[in-house]
Amino acid sequence: MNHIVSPVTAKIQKDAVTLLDEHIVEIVSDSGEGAQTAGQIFGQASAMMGNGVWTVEIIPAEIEPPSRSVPGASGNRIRVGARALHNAGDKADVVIGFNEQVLYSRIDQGAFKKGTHIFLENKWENDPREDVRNTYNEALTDLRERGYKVTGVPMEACCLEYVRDARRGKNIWVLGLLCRLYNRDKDLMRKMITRRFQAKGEKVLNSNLQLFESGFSWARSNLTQTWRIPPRRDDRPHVVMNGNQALAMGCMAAGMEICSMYPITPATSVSHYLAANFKKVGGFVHQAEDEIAAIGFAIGASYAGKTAVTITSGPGLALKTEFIGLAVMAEVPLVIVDVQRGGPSTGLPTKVEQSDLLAVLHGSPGDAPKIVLAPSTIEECFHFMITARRLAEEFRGPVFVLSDANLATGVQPFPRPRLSEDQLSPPIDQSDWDPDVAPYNWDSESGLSRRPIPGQRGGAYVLTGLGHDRHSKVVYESGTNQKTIAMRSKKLAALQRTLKPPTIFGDDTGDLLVVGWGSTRGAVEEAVTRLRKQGRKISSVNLQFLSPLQPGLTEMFRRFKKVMTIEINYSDKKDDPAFAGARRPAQLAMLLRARTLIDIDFWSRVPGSPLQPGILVDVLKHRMDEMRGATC
Amino acid sequence: MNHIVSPVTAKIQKDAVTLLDEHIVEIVSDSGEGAQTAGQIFGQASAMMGNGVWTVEIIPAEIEPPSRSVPGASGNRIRVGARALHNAGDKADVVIGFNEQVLYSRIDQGAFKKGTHIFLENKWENDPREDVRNTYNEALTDLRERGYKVTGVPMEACCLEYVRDARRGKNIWVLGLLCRLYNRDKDLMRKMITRRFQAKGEKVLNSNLQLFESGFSWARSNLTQTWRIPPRRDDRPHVVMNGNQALAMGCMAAGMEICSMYPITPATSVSHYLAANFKKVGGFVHQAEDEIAAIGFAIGASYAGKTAVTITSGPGLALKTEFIGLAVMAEVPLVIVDVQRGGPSTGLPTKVEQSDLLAVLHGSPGDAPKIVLAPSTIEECFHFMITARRLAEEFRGPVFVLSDANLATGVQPFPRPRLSEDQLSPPIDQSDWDPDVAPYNWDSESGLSRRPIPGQRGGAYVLTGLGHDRHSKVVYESGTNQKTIAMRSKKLAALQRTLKPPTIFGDDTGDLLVVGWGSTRGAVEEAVTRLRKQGRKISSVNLQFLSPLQPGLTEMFRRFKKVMTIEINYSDKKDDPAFAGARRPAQLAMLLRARTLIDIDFWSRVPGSPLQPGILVDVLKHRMDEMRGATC
Amino acid sequence: MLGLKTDWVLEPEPRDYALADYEGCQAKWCPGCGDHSVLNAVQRLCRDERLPPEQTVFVSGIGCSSRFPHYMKTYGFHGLHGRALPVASGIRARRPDLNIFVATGDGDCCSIGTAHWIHALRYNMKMVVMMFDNNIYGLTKKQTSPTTRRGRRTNTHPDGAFLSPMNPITVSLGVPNASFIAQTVDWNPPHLYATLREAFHHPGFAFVRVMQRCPHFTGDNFELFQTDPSKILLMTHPDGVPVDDALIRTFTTRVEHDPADRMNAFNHAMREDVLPIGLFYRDEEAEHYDSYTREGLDTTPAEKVEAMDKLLDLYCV
Amino acid sequence: MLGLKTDWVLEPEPRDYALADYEGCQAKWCPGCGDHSVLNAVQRLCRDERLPPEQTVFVSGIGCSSRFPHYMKTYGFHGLHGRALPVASGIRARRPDLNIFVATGDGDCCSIGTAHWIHALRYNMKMVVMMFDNNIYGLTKKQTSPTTRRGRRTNTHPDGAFLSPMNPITVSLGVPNASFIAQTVDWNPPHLYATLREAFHHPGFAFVRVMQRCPHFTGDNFELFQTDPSKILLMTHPDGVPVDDALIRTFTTRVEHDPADRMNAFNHAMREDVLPIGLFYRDEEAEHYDSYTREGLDTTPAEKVEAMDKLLDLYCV
Ligand SMILES: Cc1ncc(C[n+]2csc(CCOP(=O)(O)OP(=O)(O)O)c2C)c(N)n1
Ligand SMILES: Cc1ncc(C[n+]2csc(CCOP(=O)(O)OP(=O)(O)O)c2C)c(N)n1
Ligand code: SF4
Ligand code: SF4
Ligand SMILES: [Mg+2]
Ligand SMILES: [Mg+2]
Repeated sequence: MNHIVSPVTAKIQKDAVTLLDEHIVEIVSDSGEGAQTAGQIFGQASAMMGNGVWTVEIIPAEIEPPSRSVPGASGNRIRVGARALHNAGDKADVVIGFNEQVLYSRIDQGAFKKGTHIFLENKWENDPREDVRNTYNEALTDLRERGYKVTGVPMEACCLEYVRDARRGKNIWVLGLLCRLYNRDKDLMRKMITRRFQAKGEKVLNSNLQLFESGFSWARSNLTQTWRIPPRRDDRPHVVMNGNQALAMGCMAAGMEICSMYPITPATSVSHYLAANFKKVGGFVHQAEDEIAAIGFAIGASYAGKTAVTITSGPGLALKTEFIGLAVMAEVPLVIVDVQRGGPSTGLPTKVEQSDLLAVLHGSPGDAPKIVLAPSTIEECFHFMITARRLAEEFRGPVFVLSDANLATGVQPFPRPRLSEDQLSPPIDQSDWDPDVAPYNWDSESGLSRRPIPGQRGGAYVLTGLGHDRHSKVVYESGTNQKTIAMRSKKLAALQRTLKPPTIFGDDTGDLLVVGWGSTRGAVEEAVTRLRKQGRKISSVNLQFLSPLQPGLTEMFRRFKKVMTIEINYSDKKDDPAFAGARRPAQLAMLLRARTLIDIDFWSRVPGSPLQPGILVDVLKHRMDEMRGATC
Repeated sequence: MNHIVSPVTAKIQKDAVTLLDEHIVEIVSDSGEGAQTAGQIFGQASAMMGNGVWTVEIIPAEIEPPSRSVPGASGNRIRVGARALHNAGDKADVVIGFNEQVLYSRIDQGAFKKGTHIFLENKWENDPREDVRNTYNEALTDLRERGYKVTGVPMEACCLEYVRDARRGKNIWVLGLLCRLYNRDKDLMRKMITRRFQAKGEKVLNSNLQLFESGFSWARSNLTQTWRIPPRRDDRPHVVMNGNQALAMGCMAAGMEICSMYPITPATSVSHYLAANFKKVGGFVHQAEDEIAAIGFAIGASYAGKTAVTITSGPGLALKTEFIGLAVMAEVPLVIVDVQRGGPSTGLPTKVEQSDLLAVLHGSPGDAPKIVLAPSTIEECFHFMITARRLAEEFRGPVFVLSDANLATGVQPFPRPRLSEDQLSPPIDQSDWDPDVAPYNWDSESGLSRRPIPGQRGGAYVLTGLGHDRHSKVVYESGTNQKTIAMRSKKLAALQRTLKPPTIFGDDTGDLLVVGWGSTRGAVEEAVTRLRKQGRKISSVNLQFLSPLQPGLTEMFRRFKKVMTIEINYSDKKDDPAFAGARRPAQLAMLLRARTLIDIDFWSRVPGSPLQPGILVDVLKHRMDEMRGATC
Repeated sequence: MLGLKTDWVLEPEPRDYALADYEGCQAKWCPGCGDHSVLNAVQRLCRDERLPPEQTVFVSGIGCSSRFPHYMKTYGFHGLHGRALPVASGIRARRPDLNIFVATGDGDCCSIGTAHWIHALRYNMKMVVMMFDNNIYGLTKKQTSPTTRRGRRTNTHPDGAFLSPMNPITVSLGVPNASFIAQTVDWNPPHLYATLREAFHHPGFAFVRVMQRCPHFTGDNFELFQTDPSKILLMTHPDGVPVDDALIRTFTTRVEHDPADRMNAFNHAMREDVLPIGLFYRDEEAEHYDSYTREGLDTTPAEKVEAMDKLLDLYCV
Repeated sequence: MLGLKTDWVLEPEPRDYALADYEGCQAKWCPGCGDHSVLNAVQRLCRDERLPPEQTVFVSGIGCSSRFPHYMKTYGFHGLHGRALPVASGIRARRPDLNIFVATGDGDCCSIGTAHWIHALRYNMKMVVMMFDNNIYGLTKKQTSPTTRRGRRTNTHPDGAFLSPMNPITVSLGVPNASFIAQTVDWNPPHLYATLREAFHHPGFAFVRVMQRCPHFTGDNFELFQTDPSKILLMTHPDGVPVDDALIRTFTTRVEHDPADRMNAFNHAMREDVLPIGLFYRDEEAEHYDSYTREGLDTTPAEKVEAMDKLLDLYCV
């Protein structure tokens, strides 16, 4: 065997264990080489050991991209910390690469920094194909010139001692390496490997355990420096899952029984999880012929007594526009999950963006007020589904849950939710309906009313999307139209009165308040924390309700010298002269400016990747320095 | 014959001719009794005599509503003036009613005032059915108690002298009455009747001319007071048509060759006019299987070289949402006409509303900037189509023309447009394309680029709705995505730089500036004129461009103490405590508040009917008085 | 707390109903409109089948015919143009206890609703679908529909419709798992009633095309068949729509057709010389999607929480 | 200024092309994906028919197969999921001079695109439609498609798809005015090529269902037919897809089928014991909607202005 031991590694002290606050590890391979499995097990094991963890998938755009190709990068980024983590972090500390080409995809995304340790499969240097040898060697030079610390690793060579096809073994070998490198609980990891492979028979299981040991001992012999990330203190039992799994679980915990959908990335996997498990709670996934039928089916089911959920992303949301208007107009409870992706149009199907906010708020022709929530953590993906179902029923209309591709594939441990029968939707009410109570017996103050369910004697009415009076009779008369539209608007106002102002992260006065929504919370709060440590008077707030807005925002904003939003959507850049005098704002900024009339600034980008706290730190620092410049 | 001559009529001076500045006449019948034809001829004749005219249809909600029923009201409102008229005005001065029931529909709509003259068919007082006699008599009393001046008229009795079925003759008889009452050019009207009926044979024509004479002479004998509305001075040749006809004509004058649509009220009649005439200019109406296919077909035709138009209303607009995003993303020129109706959902299909503005601006998921125009007169409906096609091609994307049900059926004379070949779209370019020029060869300043058309050698490219670079290659990379989305945004900024600030109606400083858009212009300007006559410092401005906004608005608004929008869409009422602290703004107000950060107030309603200038006068007066209260 | 049980309606005997129990608002269709006669037949059917109004739902899209639910005194869902079937399927999904009827037009079903129509045939969920085919867009005032016959002048095709009409029966017969396809006419109440009755008793998706007069826009459309009933082909069979002597006397052109024979059904459906009425196809064995959608209806809250708990365990760290 | 004329391409002789003239980006489908072989056949067809790349447009929806246009060096339109056909129809409307091909998947065409598919068959505008049927949603990773066979496990139906699959051929045969309906398999290049060639020469809407292997998600799907070609029913006829001796040798199960016989086509299409390939139905006489949409193409600007002027006169006061 011909081990390249880089000069860097050589310098590492024998058997030194360094304590770390956190590290970011990436495992990147061709698709099909199992880097994802390795990443999942590593992340999960770390969570079980009490670490804070945030994992994201690295997914190639094609189904089976050519091997050793830049766009073929597939794998996982695992951020492991000594405290709870709410985002994917900045640049990677350690990278395991199965070939050198796939690393360039990550470099394009700005994933590495000077000093990143790269452990790279070294079999390519002796590849029979000359071009492969050449590209490998050139890359090696290039990577080092970029300042990465590259260690060649004989993954394949070691694996071939145990398996014939190393492509199907390397990932577990790597797991062994990582187990040693980060001093993970070896028994725990062996147990997890066993759980994963025991169904495939003893032979498969045993060779995987051997591969694991092989990786472990290679690391013990060759890597003198190892790391330890201490656990955080939280004795509550935790679960680990990604945002789409949490949405699916939340669905079930809310007692919903119908999820009606049409496949679309990155929302589809919610329905995969449901399809695999829904039966256990008596639920059913309907894959409809298109998105229009999907929401129509959900509305039908909801009308018949059980609030259903429909799950989609940008293009599918567009197709649901008309039915959403009907749900508002006829007041049908309905939960709509939009796992946002890059737009406009088909856009960037697998990438994160937060640019459906205005479409959700204003997409339907006519005045169509609706409730919009945005979870900011995986845990909230779970709990907001329960809230959403309740709100839909209480306020008799559609409730949006705006997730995104970042939450969808991000994996995080959070306290195991407490389940209870109270969270389930009640059984369908089939008691007699008082015929003197109209089907839209609006409370003149709150706009609220109870609805009859088919089967209730005395409650028969004909739901319609046409203008209608409290008896659901079609009426085009001026006064009725004005009044009934106001009733639907009053529901939002009534809900707002029950909400509390959002909690500020940091002090409640200062120089700069950063406003965000959804999945950027983790990155924003981390950036704010770092800046506060530097003595900056900065705070942040995350809006969980986008419609209605939580109360007290204007007053809150006024307590800061400057307010700005951070969003993953498009806005015209501040300093580009092309936009002088007509700068189009980011989406939440647009909304807040109209509502508060405060000159809310914004920084938003559409890189198709989650925001890195480090980049935010720079942006915010810059804006604060500008402010200082302006005041002195 | 038993003529009821009301006390009011009796008081009118024998043969007195009163000069009027304007009058509003309504002709209201059961559907099928031809009130619409009579109204059209009366309006057209008045226009030919040089009057300002605005006509609106009164349309029942059902196809064949029962006779003598309130919702069955069918007919026309004709406003005739000594100057150009741009809206349907306030309350009617004169009403011709074919039965008393249909009048109540108009009363519901607030169409009459104390002192309105009602000429009412009196045959019902001797109807063989007792209930009919009773309801008629009760109504007569009621109408008089409401302060209307009712004159019974023996329409049927007179008609039966010439025709067997008076239901098919009354309308022309009424035309005779009106001809006398308003001293219209009798020969002209006879000529128009001839034109209308000559195709039906001499017998039909003659009996209609007899009916006309009969109505005329009945009026001469029984109505001593007559009116004259002098012509305005405008020697240019004029045309008379409604907004949908003007849109259809504009389509043709713009050289568009494909209108792809799916029927929907109140947009459909645009395609009826086109279907009847498009052949003459080599054009084609495609009625697609649904709205999605309709816009897809239009986009296909546009991609292949000819900018096409698709025409729709609220629910159809909702269905087009996804394709609109594609047209923005892939930069396909396209004209989209939205004839707005009452919403949300199916809403009020035949009624006016202006509530698709935000859906058009923000409906598509992702950032999808587009150009949005709103004609404010029938004439603009014609000319904006020519502009829209040009903008679509120049700025390579969708251009919206936002009309509404008020313009759609409003009829108005305007100067005959000058046609020219330059207005037509050029022939499809089939010259060789320089292969070094990329299909999205964006100018970095303006975002503009020229597009290759299939057939152009050297220009082959694959259009895609996915993220793409200048070569139209699919690219998900961060930098490209940010840059290309910015390019599409720059086009709006570039267009804005070429626009002029809108013209203020009234002084350019003052107490109150009223901002409106689309069809409310006529009513707003009329209200402003009346208030200015009362010495109020009020002005108004109509925004023809909603995206991009015309420049200079912030400065313009700052020159007034208060700015408010007037719109026909929903907003939370100012003084309703239910909305305290969370008042949802009207749509243009929302937009302008976000853009200018000026505290723009708003008054908007959704009565399903056009705004009356008189009501606006009251509203504006009230707001101005509030201001005064606030300042002193 | 209990899951949904159909036996919540605790009635030892089915109730008796009068026609008035099913009469909603006064119908506002034009005089002579065929929709009136279908309304009539349906109200009679409801009474005869003793359908509790509160257990019965009429779902529709948008169009003249789609006003149907407003004229019934049952539950109703007057939704969006073209989208009645997804809504009805959603209602059916978890409510095996409800009687579901759908009213849809030739534009609503065969134009904008095409995808849902084809897929609903395949889902084969229990409901009666009445497709009111007046060969025109009524509500929007005389535009061409897919079934408008070639050459008819409409407001969108003033020189006459270009293409030969869509045949909803042959299309339906092509859809695997379709299980009940029938055709009748609004102007023969006995055949209309008998057809709807068969449809109601069918265990799956019963598609009935009703040839419907629209005197307002297409008065002459079915004139030939009304004045000369021999132009109508009455399909008869013991397994078909039952016909009595009166029907036999009226319709002199007849053919024996076994509704199990899909090929032959296709053959009859393609005929252009006569208008076939009766049952083209019936298959009671076809799979019912609703037998899957309703699974687990009786899961108790306690069972749900228990199952969820076990699931969460799998994610525990 | 002139209207659009096809003779703008002023070439006395058709050009000759090489395969490379049609080769766009490198195809990124999985190794062994049937899409590669269709791409191959199509590029050969283009070359053999000497189609000027600039006069040729490939239109698609969204899906693995819908990436097709990117791999051609012609004009292309990679649009929205399910919406290839309306776009292609719009392109055709005023461009009789272009060669139009459509690539669509079983989800794209038979699920979300159903309405457009049915109506495009009826419009019968000239274009070649290749429906890549891999019985699965490829791009979104293994969800059930309408043609997924019953019992197959997918990500949305982990216990197996519930319903018997949609049969796109029988559905197509039910649509009046449909004029060319064929079926072939990606793994037999000669039959694939011959079928596409017939489709290209058809004067109207040519619908070709290509059974397409998706080794990544449904590797075993067509295994039976690949290993045992006798399970394939080769339809032969002088008016059908031409078959040479090699094909005759490969496919031992054969039937003579006249593509003018729609009834018999329906009969063959319903067979479940064998997989029929060849031409089910062809009707060159069916009306072409594009013969109407292109009317008036040669109207000159002067004629337009004159006609508009006359029209305006009618509105003059
Ligand atoms: C999305 C949408 N598109 C169009 C319309 C307008 N529209 C209402 S009914 C109708 C067609 C009615 O025809 P049909 O379905 O045959 O019913 P009929 O009136 O003839 O009974 C149309 C196009 C609409 N309401 N919504
Ligand atoms: C409106 C919309 N809905 C859903 C999707 C997601 N989507 C993309 S391709 C696809 C299905 C692909 O299956 P198929 O058409 O059979 O093509 P294949 O990938 O199998 O070739 C889906 C559901 C989308 N892009 N747009
Ligand atoms: S328009 Fe036709 S379909 Fe509609 S109600 Fe009148 S007769 Fe019936
Ligand atoms: S997933 Fe299937 S259809 Fe898609 S490229 Fe791979 S093999 Fe082909
Ligand atoms: Mg119809
Ligand atoms: Mg597929």
